[in-house]
Amino acid sequence: MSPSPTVPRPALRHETVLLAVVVLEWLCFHALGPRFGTLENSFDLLRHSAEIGLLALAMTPVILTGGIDLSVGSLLGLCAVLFGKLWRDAGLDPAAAAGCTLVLGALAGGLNATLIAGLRLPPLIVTLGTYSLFRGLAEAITRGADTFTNFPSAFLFLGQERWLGLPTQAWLFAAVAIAVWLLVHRTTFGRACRAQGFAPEGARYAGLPAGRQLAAVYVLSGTIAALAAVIYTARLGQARADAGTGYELLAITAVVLGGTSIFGGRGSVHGTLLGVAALAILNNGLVHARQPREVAGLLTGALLLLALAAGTGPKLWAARRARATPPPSP
Amino acid sequence: MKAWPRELSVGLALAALLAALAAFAPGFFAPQPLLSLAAREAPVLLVACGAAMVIVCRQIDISSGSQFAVVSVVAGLLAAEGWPPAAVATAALALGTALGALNGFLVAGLGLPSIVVTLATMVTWREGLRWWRQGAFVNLPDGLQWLGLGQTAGQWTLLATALALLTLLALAARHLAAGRHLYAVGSDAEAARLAGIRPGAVTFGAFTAAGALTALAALMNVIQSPQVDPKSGTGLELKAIAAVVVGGVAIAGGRGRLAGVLLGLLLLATVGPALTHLRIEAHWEKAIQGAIILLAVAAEGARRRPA
Amino acid sequence: GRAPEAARDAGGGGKRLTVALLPKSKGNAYFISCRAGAEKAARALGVELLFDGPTDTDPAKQNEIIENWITLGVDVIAAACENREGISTALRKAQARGIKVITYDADALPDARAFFVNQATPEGIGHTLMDEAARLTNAEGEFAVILSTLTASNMQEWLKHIRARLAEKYPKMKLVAVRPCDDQKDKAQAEATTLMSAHPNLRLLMNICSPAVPGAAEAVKQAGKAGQVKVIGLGLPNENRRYVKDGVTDSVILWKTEDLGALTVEAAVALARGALQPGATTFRTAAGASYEVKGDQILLGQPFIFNRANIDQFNF
Amino acid sequence: MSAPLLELRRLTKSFGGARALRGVDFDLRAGEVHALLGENGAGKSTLIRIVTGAHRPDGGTITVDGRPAGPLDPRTAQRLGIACIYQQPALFPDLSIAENLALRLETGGPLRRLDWPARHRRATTLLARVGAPLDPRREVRDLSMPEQQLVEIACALGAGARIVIMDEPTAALTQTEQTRLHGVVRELRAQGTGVIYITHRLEEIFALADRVTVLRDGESVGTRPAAGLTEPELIRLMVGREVAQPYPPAEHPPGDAVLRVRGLGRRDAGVRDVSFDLHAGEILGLAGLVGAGRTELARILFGLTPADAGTIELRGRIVRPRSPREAVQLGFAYVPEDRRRHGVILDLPLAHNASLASHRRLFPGGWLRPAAERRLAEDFIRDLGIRCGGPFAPAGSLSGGNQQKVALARWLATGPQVLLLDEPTQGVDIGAKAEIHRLIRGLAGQGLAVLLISSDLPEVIGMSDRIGVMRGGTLTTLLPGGAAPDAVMAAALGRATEAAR
Ligand SMILES: Nc1ncnc2c1ncn2[C@@H]1O[C@H](COP(=O)(O)OP(=O)(O)OP(=O)(O)O)[C@@H](O)[C@H]1O
Ligand SMILES: Nc1ncnc2c1ncn2[C@@H]1O[C@H](COP(=O)(O)OP(=O)(O)OP(=O)(O)O)[C@@H](O)[C@H]1O
Ligand SMILES: [Mg+2]
Ligand SMILES: [Mg+2]
Repeated sequence: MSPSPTVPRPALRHETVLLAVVVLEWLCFHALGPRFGTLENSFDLLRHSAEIGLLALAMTPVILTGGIDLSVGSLLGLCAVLFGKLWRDAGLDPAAAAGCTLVLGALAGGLNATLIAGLRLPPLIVTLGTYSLFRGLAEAITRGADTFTNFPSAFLFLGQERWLGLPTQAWLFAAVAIAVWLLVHRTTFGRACRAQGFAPEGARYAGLPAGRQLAAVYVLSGTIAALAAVIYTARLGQARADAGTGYELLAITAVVLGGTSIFGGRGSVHGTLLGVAALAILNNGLVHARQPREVAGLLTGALLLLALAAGTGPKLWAARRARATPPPSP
Repeated sequence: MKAWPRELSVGLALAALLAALAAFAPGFFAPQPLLSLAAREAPVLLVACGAAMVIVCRQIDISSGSQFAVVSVVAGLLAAEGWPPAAVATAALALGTALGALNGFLVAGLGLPSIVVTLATMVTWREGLRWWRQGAFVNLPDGLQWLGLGQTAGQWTLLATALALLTLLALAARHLAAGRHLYAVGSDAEAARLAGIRPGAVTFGAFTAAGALTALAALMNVIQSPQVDPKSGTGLELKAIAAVVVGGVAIAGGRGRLAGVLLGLLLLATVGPALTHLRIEAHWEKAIQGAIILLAVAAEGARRRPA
Repeated sequence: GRAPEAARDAGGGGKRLTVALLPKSKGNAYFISCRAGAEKAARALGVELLFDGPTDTDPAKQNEIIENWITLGVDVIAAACENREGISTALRKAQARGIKVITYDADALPDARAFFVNQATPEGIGHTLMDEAARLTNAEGEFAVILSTLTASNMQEWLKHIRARLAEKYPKMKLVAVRPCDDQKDKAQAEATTLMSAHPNLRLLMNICSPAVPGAAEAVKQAGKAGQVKVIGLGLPNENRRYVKDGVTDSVILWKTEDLGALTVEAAVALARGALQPGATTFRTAAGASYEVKGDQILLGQPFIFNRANIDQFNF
Repeated sequence: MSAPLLELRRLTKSFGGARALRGVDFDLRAGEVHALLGENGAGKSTLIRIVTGAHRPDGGTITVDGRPAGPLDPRTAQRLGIACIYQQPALFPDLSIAENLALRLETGGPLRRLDWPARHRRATTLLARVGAPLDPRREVRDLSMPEQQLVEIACALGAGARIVIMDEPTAALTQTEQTRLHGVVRELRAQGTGVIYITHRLEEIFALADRVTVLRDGESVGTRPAAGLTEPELIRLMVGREVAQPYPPAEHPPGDAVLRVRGLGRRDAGVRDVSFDLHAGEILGLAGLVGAGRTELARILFGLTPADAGTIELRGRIVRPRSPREAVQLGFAYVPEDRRRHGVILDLPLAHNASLASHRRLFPGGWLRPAAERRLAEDFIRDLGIRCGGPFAPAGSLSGGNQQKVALARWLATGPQVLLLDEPTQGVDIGAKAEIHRLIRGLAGQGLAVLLISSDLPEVIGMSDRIGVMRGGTLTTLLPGGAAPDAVMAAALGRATEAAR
């Protein structure tokens, strides 16, 4: 899958473990909920995971560079509101408004990029600041109260209907997923992201355009968050300042569940996609199994630990065994 | 001065905020409300100290808010069962320590990444609590509030306890071998191992201590009111981590001071009330808070000489 | 007879119905109390009750759950809508699949449901709160509002009516601040403390989300301003009992939440079994209680005002 | 004779499938310097890391003072009086020098109180003993590679250990520090300490060692007394064959000036007023003491710390590289001296490391071409004799010398105009060194201009067409190639000599 193994994993590859988990989940819920395996439900799954999935995709290159973007959820809210404003108050048609929103999302990502790549401030603090700032701007623009609704059905098609048999947004999601996968796994850009994540100084000494690279990653993240905002608006048929609250954490959860190292360098886009799938199936399947929502939270925690432990466990066990061999004594 | 870079810019931001308050809303400095606010932030300071220890050792703990809620509710239920305060406190501290130790075991013992472990324990405790309690408040028996000390004395006690602990921890971080081991492990775990330090033990210790501090913080919060809200502590981990990183502790470990954490928390805890005092409408608040965080760190970034 | 689809296909002829009840968020005492009533009613009626919702208020999550229920094939959905327009899309889809839909607590768009179980109109709540505030302050002086979050739609709705009533009837009163408490009692307490010190002439704190009422009361008590700063709000008796008795909190306004839950389930089942038809003017529950139906709204009755005199009669 | 201080029997160790040690015997007596030699990847560092408890052996026995030592871990090893200077400094970058020393030297429970003034005093004393006039308050992250090396040496001295292990302590040191270190080692020997000394500079062995053990492919080829060994003999033991004359001669006379540097300086890096010309096909050696500013000069040229004075003229055009990326685009290449932090990315596979600086050339349009990358890596593995587990082994799993070859390979792949080499052969074994020398000479023959910074005096003298000597941040003297070592040393120390004029 990935072009070449970054590091040979002694035990099972994390993605393999995760794939098994996803299949297992599917079988489990299929047994528990008669309607779980229906096509219709699969479409629901796709539709519901598009936004978080997009944010997780955007987050993957960011984390690969050793950074983090806590502002994506807030930016989704801000972009949803801006989209609403552009459409309703500035009178743009939805397509033009969506285009402008993407540009604004890129600009917002650019703010992160400037502070992180330009001033070399730690991503965690910067995006903690913009996490608050973007949500705050969304609230300030709407005074907290304004809601944008009554979008034309041509626009709602994007979020609620099907195109060529699949939910419309699934096509967009797939396109972004493929693009990000190619970017991360098949281009020098992705390679440079990893280099940067492993050793920022080392990447600079190698003459890589480290600053521009870092900036690009955050701008990309902003743009994808804006796209997620447009899809979110189309799915719900409304835009409000609280859109996407807490989504950054869900996206990060999917990414780390997908095996990307929070310290940078290690990870894969298909891992992230599997992480998104594992969480989405869990959330959806539990409704079909008629379990309360809290159980989804509990199981998410368990899943995180199990998936990771399954990767590390055998390695650890081997290490234990090695230590247990008789000590070198005469 | 090179020795206090980030702390200095945060200190300046705080000073500017306080100056604005002195000029436009001197009412902010009225002693009683200020004491109440300070007492409410005292538990946060302890959680932030724990977060700082964990971060200095190049790990992260985002489960502290959930731990806080679990300990609060359990302490409340025990007190409602009629346990004496000392027993409640002991049990709560033991529980918090155990929760921290569990994180520590998963991170140091099994070698799992701390962000994943604490993300998992965060959702597990939070959702487990919701499942178990279904959001019901716990009503505490009379006499537990302020431990019977009376309000003002109680608030001063809390504040003094938090500051004393901060001072002790800051001194320990500088003058005890164990404190320096935290920095050593955070700076380079392999070098630490070669120097005869056990990185696993140190990491485990940091998480355990953070758990104990969170439990103490939860207790300090519980005795401030006659009811326990099972939602308490929501978002606390983010506030604590924000205070720590704004206060100049490097997220990559090995660097930073608790004095900076205090400054960071003071800045973050002052902004909200300050905006109310300055009559700024609530829907501007998050934007302004974000801008202040960004300014405080950007000032530092712009000043720093390029490496 | 566990399969809900069979139940619906059979037209509800004695099979076990599945009613899905959607709160705005779980772990909120208000909805927990609704659920208690709903469960009693469901047991009495012999239907299966699914109670699920987002852990924290999140309109997108509500839609997801409804869509999952559609696929799952429940018979009736009863939703408390965090977001009127957003959720209506999903509810219409449910209706299109033959699932009956009613709303309770907070309505969706009228075409997205058959009935709305109305515990009190936003207007009624806004006016009752404002009138009560005016009564306590002799209709003059400053007051402040603490709400859950700025973006919650019911908060904004109520606030709108509070403001309208204020402008219309009480010129000498002034709303000086609106602060969110994120549905946390501790945060509400801190906000109330700050509000009192920032606005020394504050006469009253109006708390329109349930955790804020005890939070504000505790703050007033600690500031030693009991009686001087009045506390009112929307809340539950048990959480406020001690402050009401101490005279810190003056009045807490609420409907009987258990009844709301029960009535919702009763109406849902009646709708599914065809006992409740559009155009009805009264609705008689299986237990024998009778409620007024006005257009497509089933009215629970007037909100209650809990105060020192009557609070001991209630336990929820 | 009493029992040896340290005795290793049949030590084995493998990493994954790769066998690093295959049953090595070794012993160390009190009061001797025992040199451990071998090619890159022969297993020297692995052996000593077992002795210090950093690695656990797969098999074999360790005896200290005639008593079997159980499984060693770093703490036990310390208690047994074993101290070590690792090949790759095991320091804490965020902590001060004083604290780095203290953490390695102090013993006691975690709850003891620290005596900071005493820590500083001790650090000052130790640093003075190794001749490193550093402020103990400085953070290690700000130190240059050789300075870190000196701190490591101070660590090993301060431990008062009975067994001191030095893994290539002089790799980044110049003659002066080397001489001083030798003094210290002799002092230790006189006190009855046993010293294990690893180096690739053969002249050190004849100056210092009492006995020599040679490892080849994880096996001991034998232990000999140093006296009576000759250099060719030693090389044959290590490499198993003759190594050709180490310094290849220039084939063509240098061409036109490619690089003209005038009055170049940067105040906060301590470099000032450096002027020189570098010609096509020329190798200009740079000699100097630690801290003379050679590395800083290279960093300026490579855009890592842009100059604040003077000009750089590249092929007649004034250039001002402000970042390595710009410098690379202009045609500079820089092999840095700190290979672990800057030279290679330890977590990336060898092949990715090798291609990292030539993305534009190798991967037109930005699309990776795994086949081309693999070919590049395989070529270098063959040409430089890199011992590794294949082109996709992580660079961090290679031995120190092999990592250095990867760092070099990365820049050789870029096809630069000006090649800046900072200690290019540090830690590289004698056979590979000759190969690298031949390569550098070959590149110069193709018209490349090479600036060769090296602390290995014979190397500078042997390889360079001209030799520049830096002192106090500026280029003080230019000597012809093949100048006498004494003349270079004198210029570096600032003593006037006849030869310099
Ligand atoms: N952590 C590791 N993982 C995998 N292989 C390793 C590791 N450490 C060392 N090796 C392998 O073990 C062998 C011996 O390495 P070692 O570092 O002992 O060589 P060395 O003799 O010190 O070489 P040099 O002179 O280059 O320092 C090498 O082939 C190396 O690739
Ligand atoms: N004036 C100065 N101010 C600040 N730092 C300085 C100054 N002079 C030198 N240094 C620092 O001293 C260290 C040694 O300098 P540098 O590495 O350039 O010497 P060098 O000649 O390359 O030494 P070596 O021969 O070991 O390579 C560097 O870290 C450099 O930043
Ligand atoms: Mg070695
Ligand atoms: Mg140098």
